[in-house]
Amino acid sequence: MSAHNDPHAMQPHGGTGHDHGPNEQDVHDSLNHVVSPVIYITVAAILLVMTAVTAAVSFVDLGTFNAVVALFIACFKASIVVLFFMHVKYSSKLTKLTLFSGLFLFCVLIALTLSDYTTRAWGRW
Amino acid sequence: MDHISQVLWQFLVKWLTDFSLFPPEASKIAPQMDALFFFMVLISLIGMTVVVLLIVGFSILYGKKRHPVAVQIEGSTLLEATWTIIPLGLFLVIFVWGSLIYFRVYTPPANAMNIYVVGKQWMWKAEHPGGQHEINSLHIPIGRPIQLTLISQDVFHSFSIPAFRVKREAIPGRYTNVWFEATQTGTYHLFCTQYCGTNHSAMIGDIVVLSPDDYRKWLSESTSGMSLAQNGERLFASLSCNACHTGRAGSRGPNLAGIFGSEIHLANGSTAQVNEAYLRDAILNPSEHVAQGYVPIMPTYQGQVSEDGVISLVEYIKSLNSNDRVEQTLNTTTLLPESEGKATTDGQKPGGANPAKQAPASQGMVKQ
Amino acid sequence: MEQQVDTTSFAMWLFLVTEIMFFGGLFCSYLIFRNWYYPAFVAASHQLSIKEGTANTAVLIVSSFTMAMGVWCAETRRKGALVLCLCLTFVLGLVFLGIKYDEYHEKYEKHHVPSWHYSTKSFTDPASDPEVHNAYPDDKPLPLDMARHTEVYFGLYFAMTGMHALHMIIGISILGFMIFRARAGAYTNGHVTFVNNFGLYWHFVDIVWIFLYPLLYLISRHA
Amino acid sequence: MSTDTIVRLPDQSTARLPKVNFITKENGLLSWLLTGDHKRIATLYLISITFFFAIGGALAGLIRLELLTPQSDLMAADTYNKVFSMHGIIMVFLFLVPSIPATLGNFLMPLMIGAKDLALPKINLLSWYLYVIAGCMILYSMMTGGVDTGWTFTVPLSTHYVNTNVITTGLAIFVAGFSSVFTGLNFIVTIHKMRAPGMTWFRLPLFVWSNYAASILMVLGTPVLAITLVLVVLERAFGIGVFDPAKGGDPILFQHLFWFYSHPAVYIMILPGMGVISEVISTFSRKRVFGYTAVAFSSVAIAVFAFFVWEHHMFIMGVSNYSTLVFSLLTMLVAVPSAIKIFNWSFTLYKGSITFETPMLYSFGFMGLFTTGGLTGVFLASTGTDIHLTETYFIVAHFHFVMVGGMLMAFLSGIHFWWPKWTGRMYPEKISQLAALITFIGFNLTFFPQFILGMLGMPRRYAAYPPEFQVLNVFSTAGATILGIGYLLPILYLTWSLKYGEIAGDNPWQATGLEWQIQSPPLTENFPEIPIVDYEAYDYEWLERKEKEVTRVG
Repeated sequence: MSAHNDPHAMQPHGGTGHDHGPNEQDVHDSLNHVVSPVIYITVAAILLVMTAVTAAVSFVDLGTFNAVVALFIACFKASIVVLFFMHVKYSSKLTKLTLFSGLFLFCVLIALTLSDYTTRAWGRW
Repeated sequence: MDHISQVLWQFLVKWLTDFSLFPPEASKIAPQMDALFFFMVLISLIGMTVVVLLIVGFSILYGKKRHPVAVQIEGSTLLEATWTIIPLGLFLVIFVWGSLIYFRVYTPPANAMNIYVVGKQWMWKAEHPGGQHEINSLHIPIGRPIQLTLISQDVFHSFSIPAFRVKREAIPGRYTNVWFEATQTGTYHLFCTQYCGTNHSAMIGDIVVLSPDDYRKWLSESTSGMSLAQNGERLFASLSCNACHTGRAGSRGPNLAGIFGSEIHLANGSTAQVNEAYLRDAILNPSEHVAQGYVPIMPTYQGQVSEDGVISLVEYIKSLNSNDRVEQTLNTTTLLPESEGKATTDGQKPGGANPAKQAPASQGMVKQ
Repeated sequence: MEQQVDTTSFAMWLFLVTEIMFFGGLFCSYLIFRNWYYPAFVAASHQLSIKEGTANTAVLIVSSFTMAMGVWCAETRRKGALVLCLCLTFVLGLVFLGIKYDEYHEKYEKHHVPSWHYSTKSFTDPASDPEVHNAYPDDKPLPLDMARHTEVYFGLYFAMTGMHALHMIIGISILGFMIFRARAGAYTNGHVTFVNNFGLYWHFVDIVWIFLYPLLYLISRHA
Repeated sequence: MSTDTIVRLPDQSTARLPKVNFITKENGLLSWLLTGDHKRIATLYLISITFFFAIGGALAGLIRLELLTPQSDLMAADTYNKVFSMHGIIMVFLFLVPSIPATLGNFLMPLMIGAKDLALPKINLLSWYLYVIAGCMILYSMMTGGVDTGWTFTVPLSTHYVNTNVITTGLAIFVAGFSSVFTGLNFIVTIHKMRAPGMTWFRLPLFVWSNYAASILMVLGTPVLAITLVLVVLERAFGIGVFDPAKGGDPILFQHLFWFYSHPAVYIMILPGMGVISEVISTFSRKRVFGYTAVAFSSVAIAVFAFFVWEHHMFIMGVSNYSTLVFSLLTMLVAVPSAIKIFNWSFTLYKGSITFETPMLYSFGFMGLFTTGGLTGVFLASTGTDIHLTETYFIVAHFHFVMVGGMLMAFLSGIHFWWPKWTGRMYPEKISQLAALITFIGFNLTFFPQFILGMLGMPRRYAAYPPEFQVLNVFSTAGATILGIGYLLPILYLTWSLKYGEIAGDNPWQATGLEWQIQSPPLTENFPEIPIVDYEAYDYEWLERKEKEVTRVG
């Protein structure tokens, strides 16, 4: 799925050189971007604030938007965890593509399953 | 040697006398489905022939002896496009054709006669509107659309009539539908095709297609004395449904007269088409189906009424075509249930014993 | 030139993608039943302690932070700080499980564990459950048929949080092993792959909880 | 050597197997059980998979014997149910899913891309151990009463209505699923990260492409099966109610989740087989695969579309009529890439220089049977005819044409093709050609009558059936006997060839893949030095030039 979209991997010499046998390469495998603790602290603070916000918002009656807001905040929190704690912001396209393919398929699972449930004529939906 | 030849002889006789290659076409849909089937067989044969010809032909033409040096060919966009587009086109034709048949099989016509089928490990129980019950067999008249409303009491089953080319799973907790119209009298196989446990292969039966006269005769001979709707009426009264569903203005439950086939507004703002599935669900999960303007006070009958009971109740509600009918239920609840004379329904359907008279009423409802 | 993604970290990402799909099946089920049985889900979610849920969210976020710091310590070769970070993560993980245990125990006592003498009393008769009833005095009693569907909610609750807790337990076990190795200086000599990959796993488990929290605890808390 | 073969073997009087190779490098059981070498793990897989195939095959024999007569006389109905359930579970989860990827894929992937090993050798070994654990659990459950749910574990039958070993079997499949995930994950990482210098994506052999596509399916699909089985186990053990209609759960949801994996799973099974066919057809017609990129991308297209079609297993289960439209249409689309492949292989023969060694015969068998299987799949994808044909022997015949006729033919083709590389010795040619022929005939005799049985309406999973179906069932059983011989022969003569086969030399087929440019059996580290790839895949002219140079220098 990801192969042909990945220009980096398509380079003729992509994946060459020192990467035979992971053990040899461990010595210099530290990440290119060492994210500074300041960013970590900021992210953690934002996460804690957002947790408080989402808990507080759930006590306000917004109708169906309660669920929307709660999920939006959860997605936001998850995104910054993925981007900063998990270093995806600084990672290669391959990592991003891998993550994206997982999320895409998750959406396929939900969407196509719901295509049955939402169009059944059984009254519940 | 003698022994073996005898066995072989028996086998040969059996082969010649008891052997079929194609199932009978005994329903209206069967020839339509077979047309598509043979269309696909034709496509497959052509496809197979092309592939086999290519393989055999190239093998002969370009065998090493005859053609010692291979010519390197990269590919051909034109050819690639050809064998992408032609199969795609054919598949799309098949898709449209198949879907038309699918929708036909699973969309019962409004005038279909409804028979309930309850599947359980390991038998089929058919319940005719007139109250006739049968186990592992189904008697139906020729030339009339029959709708089956299927449900299972336990695991998934599948109601399959190969001669009619129809099949539908009976699943627990929900009604499913299928319909057919038999075109040939005779006895046909009924199979359970969804694996359902130990005696799955014993869950078979007969579909008996009768001429209208024979069917009438069968109906009167196999009556159980009470129609489904009458049975439902008893149940309706004994469960005190009529305490709320009085049919009068200001009652606690909505009026059920003429409700079947109509579209009702629910308290949660949605609308629902009242069919068998809806009625079943409303009896078992009433709080999800509160009619607009009513409060959710109806208790659930899950676990108190068997699937057979629910079917009777549904049939009874279907048969309520006027308020008079509801009032009558109220008045007769204290009477013995064998009060057949009160049936006000019109005897459209020819002949048959009293219980069968309930059926036309229900069909009248469907048409609304 | 772009930094080559390290082989094992790519493998870890692929594994996390399988984890997305693993929890995806649960989320898909949740979505369907929530739409079918919304009143039951609201009432049943009121049974969960929002205090404990929020506290657990905070605990996991902080543990994610300490884990991220642990990776940073390993990269910058600070052995003492690394061990400290790992120990903090370890302890926070245990705290999370402790709180979770308390919640499970309460469900057990109230007969809200599916099939184990499951009781719908709290929903058909809210007054019998004064604690929740006082917090949500406007909750109307559920009709019995809807009240029965709370069992599906708790089934999903236990399946989802149980699978999450299982991931936590596996994570904590690996953390224990890592603390020993870290004290021996195994990760502060440039070999950060293991810590880094474990960090990815731990953050992923955190993210799952970030979604479980609003889905299970915060369904219409406004009474 | 006659002119109608490309086999070129070294002079048998002087030829010796290389003294140092991956088999002889280390001795002792432990050196095998703790190995990280992909070739040794592949060998372990080959042995264990053959073992489970034999068990599954024996069960299939029992099924066919029982169906010889209309009554359930050989076995009682519940025994029969256990037998076909076990046949399905073993064949699907312990044979078909791991067969080609875990044996040939494991053996060849690093060789083909010019790497010393897979990216994660320890994970590879772990995956074998998980496979063995899963196999043992399944054997255990088989010996302690078996399981009679069918391999599909339909709820609520599996959760509430049987009292057999559903939990053990479910967990076993869960473990086998992890084995499969780890194999797939290993392949993807290896293909991305371990390619030799110059080995670009479009120089990869098509076997690698198709395994890559299958690996994507394994990694993304298997976890959904895992969670589904976990829910089944939880439902059965604790009654969580998610799949229980009595509690408000939905058994159809189980079907959605189960087929979300189990449909892509059939592509996990068939895609690696397609890779084998590409290699074999190209080699024995001395020609680059016709439309390399189309074949490569059709593998990826199959992998992507495989996830969009699962509901076609549920058309008659009361799902929404409208969603069947979507799924039926998408199913039609997924059939197209398979058609593309078949025609591309056929045209690879065009203007080639074809020889008919055993692997090629099996490949021709594959093409014929897979085409039949694929075309009958369209009968089932079309919703209208699916109503009549599904859950009958038509569907049994369809998936056996694809899985046994397709996948198993490809597996045998591949085993014969790479046997000289794997063991350093040739298999006996004449008898193996005979075995290929027997398999083909036996297969058609076994499964073609089942199409007719299905059209007649004979339901699957029946221990007893109406007597008018007997004639066709007798044919089928007779065919199964022949098929059994067809499978027994390779096991025998391949074992024989381990000791008595001719020495194969490095490249008996004059094939172009990197794996053929090294000694057979290969060294533990595969390549003495990392190769630099400066030629396209299937470049037979490059091979000729290279051989000329060698002879000139020599």
